[in-house]
Parts: sequence; structure tokens; C-alpha cells
Amino acid sequence: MISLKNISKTYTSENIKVEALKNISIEIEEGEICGVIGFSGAGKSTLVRCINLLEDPTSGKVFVDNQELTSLKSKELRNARKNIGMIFQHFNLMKSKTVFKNIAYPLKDSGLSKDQIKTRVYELLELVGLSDKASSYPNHLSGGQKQRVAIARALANNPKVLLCDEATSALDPQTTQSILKLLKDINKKLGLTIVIITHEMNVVKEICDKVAVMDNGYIVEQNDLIHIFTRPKTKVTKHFISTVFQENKIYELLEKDYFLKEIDEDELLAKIVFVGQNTGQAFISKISRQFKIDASILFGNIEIVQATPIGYLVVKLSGQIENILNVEKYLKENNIELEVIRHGKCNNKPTTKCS
Amino acid sequence: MISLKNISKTYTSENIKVEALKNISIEIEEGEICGVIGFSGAGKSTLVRCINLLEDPTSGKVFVDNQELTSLKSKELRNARKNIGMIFQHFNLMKSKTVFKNIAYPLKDSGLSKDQIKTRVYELLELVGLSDKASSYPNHLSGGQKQRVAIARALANNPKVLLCDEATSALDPQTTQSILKLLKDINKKLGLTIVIITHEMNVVKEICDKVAVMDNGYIVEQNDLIHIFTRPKTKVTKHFISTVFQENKIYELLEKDYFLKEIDEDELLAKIVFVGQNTGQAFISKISRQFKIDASILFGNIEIVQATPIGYLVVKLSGQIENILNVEKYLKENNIELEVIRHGKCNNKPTTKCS
Amino acid sequence: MESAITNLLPNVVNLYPEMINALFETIYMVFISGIISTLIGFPIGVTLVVTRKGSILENAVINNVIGKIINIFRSIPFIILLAAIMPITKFIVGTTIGTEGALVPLVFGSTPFVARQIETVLLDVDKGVIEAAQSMGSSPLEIIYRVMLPEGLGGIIYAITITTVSLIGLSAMAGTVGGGGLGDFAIRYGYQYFQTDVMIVTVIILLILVNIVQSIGDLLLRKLNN
Amino acid sequence: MESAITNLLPNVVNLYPEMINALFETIYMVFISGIISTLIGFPIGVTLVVTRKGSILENAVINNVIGKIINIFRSIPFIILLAAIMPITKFIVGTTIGTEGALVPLVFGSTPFVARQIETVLLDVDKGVIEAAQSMGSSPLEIIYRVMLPEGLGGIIYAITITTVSLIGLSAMAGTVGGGGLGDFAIRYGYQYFQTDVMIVTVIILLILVNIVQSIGDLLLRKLNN
Amino acid sequence: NNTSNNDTKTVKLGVTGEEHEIWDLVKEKLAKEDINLEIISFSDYIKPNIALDEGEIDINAFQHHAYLDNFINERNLKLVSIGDTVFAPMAIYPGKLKSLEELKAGSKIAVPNDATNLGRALILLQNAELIKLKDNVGLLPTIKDIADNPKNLEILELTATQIPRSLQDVDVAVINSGVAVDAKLSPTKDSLFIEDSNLETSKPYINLIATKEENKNNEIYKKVVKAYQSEEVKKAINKRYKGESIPAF
Ligand SMILES: Nc1ncnc2c1ncn2[C@@H]1O[C@H](COP(=O)(O)OP(=O)(O)OP(=O)(O)O)[C@@H](O)[C@H]1O
Ligand SMILES: Nc1ncnc2c1ncn2[C@@H]1O[C@H](COP(=O)(O)OP(=O)(O)OP(=O)(O)O)[C@@H](O)[C@H]1O
Ligand SMILES: [Mg+2]
Ligand SMILES: [Mg+2]
Repeated sequence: MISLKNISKTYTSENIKVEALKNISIEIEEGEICGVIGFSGAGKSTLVRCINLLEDPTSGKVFVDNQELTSLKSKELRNARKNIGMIFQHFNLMKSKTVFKNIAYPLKDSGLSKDQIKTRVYELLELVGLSDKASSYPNHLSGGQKQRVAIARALANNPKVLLCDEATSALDPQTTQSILKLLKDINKKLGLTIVIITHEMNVVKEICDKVAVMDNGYIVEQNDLIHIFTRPKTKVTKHFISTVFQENKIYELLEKDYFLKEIDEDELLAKIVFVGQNTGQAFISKISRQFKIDASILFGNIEIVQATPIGYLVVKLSGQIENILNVEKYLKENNIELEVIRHGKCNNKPTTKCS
Repeated sequence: MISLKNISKTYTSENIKVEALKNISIEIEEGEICGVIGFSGAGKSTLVRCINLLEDPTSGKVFVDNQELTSLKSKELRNARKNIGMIFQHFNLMKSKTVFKNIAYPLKDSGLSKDQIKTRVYELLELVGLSDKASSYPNHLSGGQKQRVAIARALANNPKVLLCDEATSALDPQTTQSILKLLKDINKKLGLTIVIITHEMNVVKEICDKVAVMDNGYIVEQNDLIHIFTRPKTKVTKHFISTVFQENKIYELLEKDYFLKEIDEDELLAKIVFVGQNTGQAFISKISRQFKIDASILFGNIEIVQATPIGYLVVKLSGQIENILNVEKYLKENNIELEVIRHGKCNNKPTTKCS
Repeated sequence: MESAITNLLPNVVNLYPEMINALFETIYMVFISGIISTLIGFPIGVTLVVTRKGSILENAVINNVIGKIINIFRSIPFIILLAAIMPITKFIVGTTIGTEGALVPLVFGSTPFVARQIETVLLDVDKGVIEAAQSMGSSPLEIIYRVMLPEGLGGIIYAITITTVSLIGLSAMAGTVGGGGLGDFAIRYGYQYFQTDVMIVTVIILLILVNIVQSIGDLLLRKLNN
Repeated sequence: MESAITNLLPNVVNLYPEMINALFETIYMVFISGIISTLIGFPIGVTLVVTRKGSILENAVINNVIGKIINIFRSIPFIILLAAIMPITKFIVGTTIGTEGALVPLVFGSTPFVARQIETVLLDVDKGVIEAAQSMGSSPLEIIYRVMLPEGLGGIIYAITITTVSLIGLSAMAGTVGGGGLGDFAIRYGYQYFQTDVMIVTVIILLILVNIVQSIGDLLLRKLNN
Repeated sequence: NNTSNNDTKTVKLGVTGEEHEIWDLVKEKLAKEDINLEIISFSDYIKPNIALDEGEIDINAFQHHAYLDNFINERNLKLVSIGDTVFAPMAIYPGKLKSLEELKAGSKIAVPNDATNLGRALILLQNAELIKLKDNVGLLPTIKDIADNPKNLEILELTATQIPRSLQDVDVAVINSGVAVDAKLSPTKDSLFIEDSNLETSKPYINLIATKEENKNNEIYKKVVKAYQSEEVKKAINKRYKGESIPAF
């Protein structure tokens, strides 16, 4: 559906040149939801704005729906754009128009009658939960309300492609959830292709089929959601994933929290990493019985990403030292990753290995 | 430090009246970090704007640092405001000034020499990770970069109070983390009082001491962070909490995922809720040994909120039926909450109790 | 009472019918030339905006040419303009004198003003909103009609108000071609014949006129803001 | 060659020194009155903005009074204004005639124009930015100097350019009091003595002047945008 | 468009305002002869002739011979005089100085800045022996035509109606009669030096009624001239202008 070929974009102002996109290529299939993540300033907005040519790429080709947009005449480009909805980071609502009229804007040439337009707009308002604000002006709305109007407007014309630049950043989690559900529904029912820039990994996890990770103008990694979550390759991606699971938190806690600090000589603090279906194995029960070990779960996070549990548990294993060592062996044999955080024997130094 | 007494705010335009704040009172102590959460349009921005009187409350009194702001003359109010930094939802940077000059703006009358201002600004730029953008203009920055400039500007003058209106909504998780760490540091070192509106419960969890929950113009709940997380009273709060732990996800998964659906007759799907220190009890190990039960952890989330583990695990207990029933009894006796999601005996109907 | 007025304003009483007549001439001239110069100046102003660098119909040549032409008309002294366009005036209204003969020069004099005002107003329409319209596939014409004009409406009303006010001033020059009007009346009787009372009363009437125009503008603006 | 010019522009050749003189008179008048009316009109325009409803120094009375006064000056025909303020002119520059005598009326005529232009420009400064400055405890004066003026600088330069251009047109009226200048020159020799060559050449010189002003403005704007 | 054989004939007369009152009287007289005199005011001195030539008005009465002749020459128009009206003597009035003897080097003299009045004023100054003009300069000399300026006077060109207002800024001033009267100056009493109507150089400044050459013999227009050149009107002029504008018929 969307195909970017060797896109570069350089902003030139005065004597400063910023290479915002560096030879980027990406393919997004019809009906796919593609997440774009990356640090602030990585080039995400620029990339998405290149898809509907709001930003003219310095070089490269853009295809949407089998049309090369970069080669179209302006009238054709306009028609092509009617099938590409866009939600802006800054909403860009028309101050002089009511919420109703803002949403009705793209419906002008849609062939709908006045009554049909009215029905459609109220349907959209209902969907984004703003039925009571139809006749308000944007200046009288809260941040999140504005964003929802922008979302409704982008969806009004039943576009084939939807470009979202942080479309839920101003929304509370509930509203975000319901908007995501809405998008997913449309995606499923009408095969809407979505490109969504977001900082919230929850959003990515929730609806993306595919993720592109940007860094410093490059797409450093792109893959299926599950691959990104289970086998992140680049440092950036790992960073992002880790924020979901907050794995680093453990080291912070080690500094502070007594119940992690005080580990007896026959205790072991370890992180057990889950990837795939091994959660079903009830290994805690097994090691508890087999090696007479007590495993206290201190904290952890196991998410189901596309029917695959992913995550980790931080556990304290107490028991006889030889048994604990056996547990380590047992888990390794069963392909369960265990990372020793601290060993009671090692005088409570925060190391991963005790030797 | 901050005290709002019976604040109401009604917006009147044309024939529409919007009661954005309804008789709100709240106290925030010096050095406290208070989170404000609530659905979109609840009145959060309005509330925070009332603290430094950018919005004149329709009625009520505002005290900051033992001064009644609502009674001050404009010159005194200006002086009071110099101690109140504010980060806006829409950044509000000056387009005509470089990043450097935007940040230096509030330092004009601070008594610092030119060199000191320069040092201070570069220090702030360093803190928000924008040292290389000192001479850029806001129009040439990405969304997140703008937000970081706004943060640096608000901190420039070492304010006593910082008001943040979704100060990290445009930031990626890493940058958010580092900004939160920065705020927390300043809060610790200099006793900065912070009021922070946010949609991200992670942010709340990360730095807030106290949380106020708003709904429809009211503060429906305000309490310590840990109370809010462990004993949410109102529906709104529960909603917010549940999004962190995504507890509802289980019911969604039940609809879809085979490994939850297929529960044998001698199996029980249950949610074990952790509040407080009972994670340390290694109860899984104990029940595994005592009742010969296999407990597979399917998914779950246990967070440490202020040194207290909070969360839940969804586990599948397999074993003899009478033993499973005993497990239920055992956990109850040990004050561990167990919620049965599905019982193998009950023909896989998604009920909580089987009878 | 009546004689008090006669004493205080002898010439005004004397010239009362002429003054009323002049008032109507002013209203007529300002109204007609205001409408026409708005109708012409408006699209020119819009053209100036949309052909700017970076705008939706960027075209440096057109922008430059129109800009230059406007400057020409703005800097030529009105009386010279009046003489220079006499053939055009004759062609359009069939006469170069009287109230009709004054209309054409007035239109030429105020159209560039309207254009510049409209340009200033429309330049301020948020770029982001225009981008949004572009992203929805709106044509340049649609963007002008459905985005720029409604978004700039407040400013446009303000610009038209200012134009009308300055047309009242400009129409005083119309006397040069026998167009009459209050300004000419004030100049002729007040200035040339040193009848100070006429001058003062006429100026007061002019001010009332200006205030009415301004009030209508303000009223429209207020209506709009609701 | 020389004779070709003499043939083509007989009167221009004849009046060459007078024309040069008139050019300098125009430059002198426009420059001085431009600077002065900017200096006066600027703070008035700023006052109009900050005393508006909802602005940082909201004051309906001041806003109304100033607005009314500006309208008065904008709607009074220039020649009447010139006569009306003669005592003031005499008081300020010691004479009511000549180039000096023309300066004061020119200032009175263009100051309200400057004020309105500046008002329009500053009204567009983003309310959010002003709020940010307020939240940092900036005083109204600081907000004006450190926020509104820098943020509106582009528009301000544009407004001053437009004012200068319209002053060039207005200065033609200086002839009334013997102030001279190109406009008067064109009117007298070109219009009254029917020396078309003089009229054309003078108008061309005026246009060049306008273009120079405009180019300086554009240059400043470009400098600014970097 | 004029004089058909209807009962009432309309004659459009262009004036520049000052003779309004007198013409109102003429209008009344003509009404009795079923002639409707429509008076159209102009505020400059070019339009009335152009309008006449283009047939938008039938006759005009605002100018003197000198002006008309010059105008006809410049524009190549076919306009003629069909009767004289009045002579309004231009004069030198005191400004800061109360007599011409006090004029010294660098003294300022204000003169009207429009073509005809300027020429006339310069000729007046020559007659007052203040300057000397080049030979054969005709009726429209300009500053450039001054051959000798023994007292080195500074001559300031102002709009005619502005001159009385700026008297305090000049030493003496040349002012048209009509303007002077409007400014409450009396040409006979206040002037320092006044134009002599009997001089040959004054003849061109006698005002006239003009029409297109083709209408030279138009009976209706002749009736208008006749109505003006009546004793009644003469009396009215003398009464109105108290000898400061003299009937020239
Ligand atoms: N200027 C205004 N005029 C009228 N109504 C307003 C105005 N500003 C805000 N409101 C209304 O007041 C209510 C509260 O707005 P507020 O901006 O405080 O919400 P919020 O909690 O910050 O929401 P969000 O999370 O979406 O930013 C909303 O219903 C909004 O529509
Ligand atoms: N108009 C511009 N002129 C110059 N540089 C620009 C311009 N717009 C963006 N940039 C630069 O290009 C880079 C990429 O910007 P972009 O807006 O695409 O980032 P982003 O990934 O969307 O970041 P964020 O998450 O903060 O919104 C940034 O370094 C930014 O400073
Ligand atoms: Mg972005
Ligand atoms: Mg808000």
C-alpha cells in the first residue's frame, strides 16, 4: 500500500543543514498497522509527512496505493490525498469553524447529501465521545478534545490510509484505548492501512502489526511486532522495549529497597526471562518441589503480545546452595533464561555472576 | 506550599456555560510532587492554570508559598510568579528567539551576569539533551525538542513551584525517563514542589508523592500515591489504575487465546492480587509443595510503587480438584487475594465463581 | 434658539441643503467605490498571499508584478492618478466629472490599499491549518474559500472597516473633479472661504460617519466571535 | 544623444535642477516625518493592543479614546487637517510654510496610519507566548519589549515600509504650504502646465523611490528570517 | 442635449463656487424665460473646461481670458468667450512687513503656486517694481523667468487659499481678490499694491463666460450672458463685493 524508496530529506536554513531522513526505504502492506518509534528528533514526523508529500523529499520516490505520488500532477496528487487521512501532532483545527464543521470539512465533495453528512459527523462524534461539543469552537476545547476532533476529521472520508502523528499523546489512557479500538475496528472491517507515530509502547503493543524504529534519520530496524518485542536487535529498540517492562528498575531498586538488599547466604536474586510459551511450564512449582526451593516473586511483568507471553519475573530463590545451583542448571536445560542478579554468597555485591 | 480553597471556574461564551472547575480545594505541601489525572476535558489544565492565576477563578482563593495570590496587586503577583515555573501543553516558545534565548528569557532579572546566564543555559540544555540546538529556532525543532526547550525554560530560574501541563506527552520513553529523573532530582535537592498533569500512569508512578483525580470539574479523589494505587475508591481512579496493570486484558484474552481457553477439568485459572509485602512469601512454592499443585504463570504485572509491590499474576493451577480448593482456602488464610477467573469444572464458561 | 444657531453657525445655516447634499454624495461615493474596490482588491490581496514563497500557489513572477503595480498606485499622488486615468474614467463611467467621475479614481486609489490589508490579514492564517486542508486534498481555490477566508474573516472585516474610513478621507479629494461630498464641502467652504463654522460642523459629521462605520465593523466582529 | 533627450523630454531637461531639488525635498520630508510618526505611532499602536479586551493592560476607556482620536485624524481630509493644526505647526517648527511647515501635518497625517498598522501586526502575536511570559512574571512593559515586539518584528518592518510608501504619496500635499517635493513638482509642472514628460519622469522617479524603500524592507525581513 | 424646442430649456453651467450667489440671482431671472440654469460646482480650474469641451456642461464661468487662452493652446480645444463678467484685482498684502519699502534682501514673498495665478502674481510684482521678468515671457512666467531680482527676494509658491493663513510667516504676500475677501482682507483697504484694471496687462484677467466654439451663437446662451450683464446683477456684484470685484461689462 505504502512504499517509500530511498527517501532523503535535508532541511536547509541559513548555514545549518539538518539531514532529517537519510536514504529511507520501507514497505507497508494494505491493511497493515505500522508503528513508528524513535527518540525525539529521530525524524518520525518528517517521514510521515513525506508519505502524503506535505514535505517534499529531497530525493527518493513515494508510492501509495500503487501510484507514484512523487510523479503526480497537483490535481492527481490532491485526489490521491483524499484517500490519505492525517492526524497532526498539533491538531491543526480551524478556529473559525465549529467542531461539527471541522469534521464535515473533508466531506464536501464526497457526494453525500447534507443529511448524510450530518449523520456521518454525528456518528464520528459519537465514536470519539464528543457528541455534546458539536457546536463548540476549538478554542473552547481541552487539549484531548481537540485531538479527538482531529481524529474524527481524519476518519470522516473513510480514507484508505491513515497517518497519525502522535494521535493519542494528549489523551488519557481510557480515551486512548477506545480510540485505538476504533482504529483497529476500522482497520479490520475496511482494511484501513495505518501508520502511527507514537511514544507509547502500549499503543504499539496494542495495535501495531509491524514496527519501524528510527534513529537519527535512519530506520534502524523494522520488523513484525512480535520480533521487535522478543528479539530486538538494535540498542534503540532494546531501550524502547525495556521501558515497557521497566527491566532496569531492578538496579535502581537494589540501591534502595531493603527487601532486595538483604539476601541471605542461601538466597539468590534472579531475573527469569520469558519468551514464548514457556510460561505454561509451571517451572516454579516444579523447582519448588524438585529442589525444595522457595521462590518468592518480587516483581515482574509478563505481557501477552500477539498471543505470546513476553516478559520477566524477578524472583528470590531460597534454599540450600547446591539446590539453587541445580535450579540454575534445570532452567537452562529447559530453555528458560535465568539471569543472576545477586547471590547471597557474594557478600551482596550487585554483580551478575559470583566469582 | 500550594493551597486552593473552593475554586470554581465557569467559562461563559455566547449562551453556553461550561463549569470547568466546581468548588475545588486541594493542599500541596512543600517539596511534594502532586500528579493530576483525569479524563480528557475533566478540568486539569484549567485547575493548574488557576494556580498561577493565568486563569482567574470565578470564585475561591489561591495560596502559594503562604501568599494569597488572589489578593495580590499585579506587581506582587508578578514577583510571586517568578517562583512558579510553568510548562505548557502547547510549549508556547517564542518563534523569534533561538533556543538559547528562549531559555535565557526568565533569567533577565535574576541578577546573573551574562557569562553566568550562558553557563546556566548550557547547563539546562545539557540536562534536556539539546546542547547542539542552542542556536536553532523553534520552528526548526521536532515536537519533543520543543517540549524539552519549554522544560528547560521553566526550570531556568530555579522556581520553587513547577506546574507541568502534560510536560512529557511529546517525548519518547527514554527522554521522559530522563526528564522525570531530572525533576525528581531537583525536587529532592532543592525541595521543588511540582504539580504535574499527565495521562501516563507511568509518570505518576515514577515521581508523584500524591495524586489528585479529576472528573467533570471535581476532584473526586486525592491521596498518597500508594493509596491511590492500592485502594482506589472511585471508578475513575480504578479505571486509571487498571490501565497500568491492564487487568482487563485477561477477559479479552479469554475470548481469543487458546492457552487460556483450554483449561482441563482439574485446572483453575485465577488472578492473584498482590498488595504490600506478601510477594515475599513464596506462596507459589509453598502451595506447589504442600498441595502438589502446578502453578503456571500466564501473565501478570507486579510493580514496585514506593517500595511496595503492587500487582497481580494470572496463574493456571493444575492438580487435584480438592487440592485446588485447598489452595484457595490457604491463600485466603494468608491474606492473599485470589480471584477465580475460570474453573475447568465449569465447562469453560467465563465466570468468576463456579456454582 | 434658532437665532442662536444662526449666530453661532451662520454659514452652516445658510448652506444647510448643500451640506445634506454633500453628505449623501459622500455616502454614495464611499459606498460604491468601497464595494468596487473591495471586490477588486480582495482577489488581488488573496493572489499576493497564495503566490508567496512557500504558499499554495507559489509564483514569484506574479507576486512581484502585482506587488510592484500596487506600489505604483500607492505612491502616485492621488491628483496625478486622477489625471492619468482620466481616459479610463471616461471609458468606464462615461464622464470624468461629477460624483460618477470621482468614483473611478477613488476605486483606483483604494484598491491597492484593500489588497495590502487583505494580504496582511491572510498572511496570518495558521500554516498548520492550511497544511491540514492540503492533506485532505483541497484544491488551492478550496483552501482560499474554505480555509483562509473563514479563518481570516475577523481581520477581513477589520480591513474593510479601515478601508472605508480611509475612503471617507480620500473622497475629499473627489471635489477636484466636481464630485462634491463632505470633504470637498469642508475644503471649499471651510478652507477656501474661511468659514470656520462650516469646517467644524462638517468635520463633526465626518467623524460621526466614521464612527458609524467603525461600529458596524465592531458589531460584525462581535457577532462573528460568538 | 543629448539632443534626443532634449527632444523627448524638453521640459525635464529644462527643469532638471528643480527636479533634483524636489527629490531631495521629498526624501527629507518622508525621512523626517516617517521617523517621527513611527516614533509616535508605535507606542500608540502598542497601547491600542495592550489595552484591548483580554490583553495584558486591558482598559476599555483608554482603548476607546485612542481609537476614536485615531479615527478622527484618519477621516479628516488632509488639507483640513493641515489648516486645523496650523497653530501647532507654528509652535513646533516656528513656521507654517515651506518644507518644515509641511513636516508637522505629514506627521499628524501618517501617525494614525502607523498606529493602526502596528496594532494589526501586534494583535497577531500568539496569545500562548504572551501567557508564557506572564507566567514567568514579566511585567507588561517587559512583555511588550521582550515578547510582542520581537515576535512581531517582521510585521513591524512591513508596516513601516508601507507607511513610508504612503508617506511618499501623502507628501505630494506638502505643495499646499510650499513644501515642494516630487509630488508637488509633478502636480504643478506635469498637471498644471501640461508638461506630460515632467509628469511621467517624476512618477518614474517616485516609483524608483518606492522600490528602494520596499527593497530595504525586504532585505531587513530576509536578514531577520535567518 | 441642450436647447431643443421644449418649453423649458436646461443650461448646464460650470462654476468654481465663488460666483454662486450671483449666479443664483441669474438663475432666478432666467427661470422667468423658461430657462433652467443648472449650476455645477467644481473645485479645480481644469475640469470645468474639459467638461465643457466634452459637452458635459454647456457653458462655464470661472476663468479669465489668460487662463482660457492658455488652456485652449495647450489642449488644442475649441472654446470661446461669449461675454465678460468681472475683474477681480490681485494685490500685494502685508505679512510681517507693513509696507513694500521695508522689503530687504532675503525677504519672503508668498505667491500662488498654480500656473495662471503664479504668472499673474509675477507680473504684478514686476509692475510693483520689485522684480524684472525676461522679455516676451507672455502671461505665464514662472520663477525661472525672473531676469532680475534686485532685492534678492525669496519667492515662495503656496496654494492660493493657503496664503492668507500663512501671512504671519512671510513678509508680504500676493493674494487673489476672491481669496483675500474670503479671508476677511479688503483688497482696497488692506492691500499694499493692487492691480490696475486699466492696464493692458490686466485685460487678460477679466473673467468671462465660455462655451464651445460651435455654440458661439447659441441664442439661449446669449440670453444667459444677457441676464448676467444686467444692471440688476451689476448692483448685486457691487453690493456683494463692495468694489473688490468689479463688473466688467
Ligand atoms: N476557553 C474556554 N471556553 C469554554 N470552555 C472551555 C474553555 N477552556 C476549556 N473549556 C472546557 O472546560 C473543560 C475543562 O477543560 P480543561 O482544558 O481544563 O480539560 P483537561 O482536563 O485539561 O483536558 P485534556 O486532558 O483533554 O487537556 C472542557 O470541557 C473544555 O471544553
Ligand atoms: N523545518 C525544519 N527545519 C530544520 N530542521 C528541522 C525542521 N523540522 C524538523 N527539523 C529537524 O529534523 C529532525 C527530525 O525532526 P522530526 O520532527 O521528524 O522529529 P520527530 O522524530 O518527529 O521528533 P519528535 O518525537 O520530537 O516529534 C530534528 O532534528 C529537527 O530538529
Ligand atoms: Mg514529531
Ligand atoms: Mg489539558
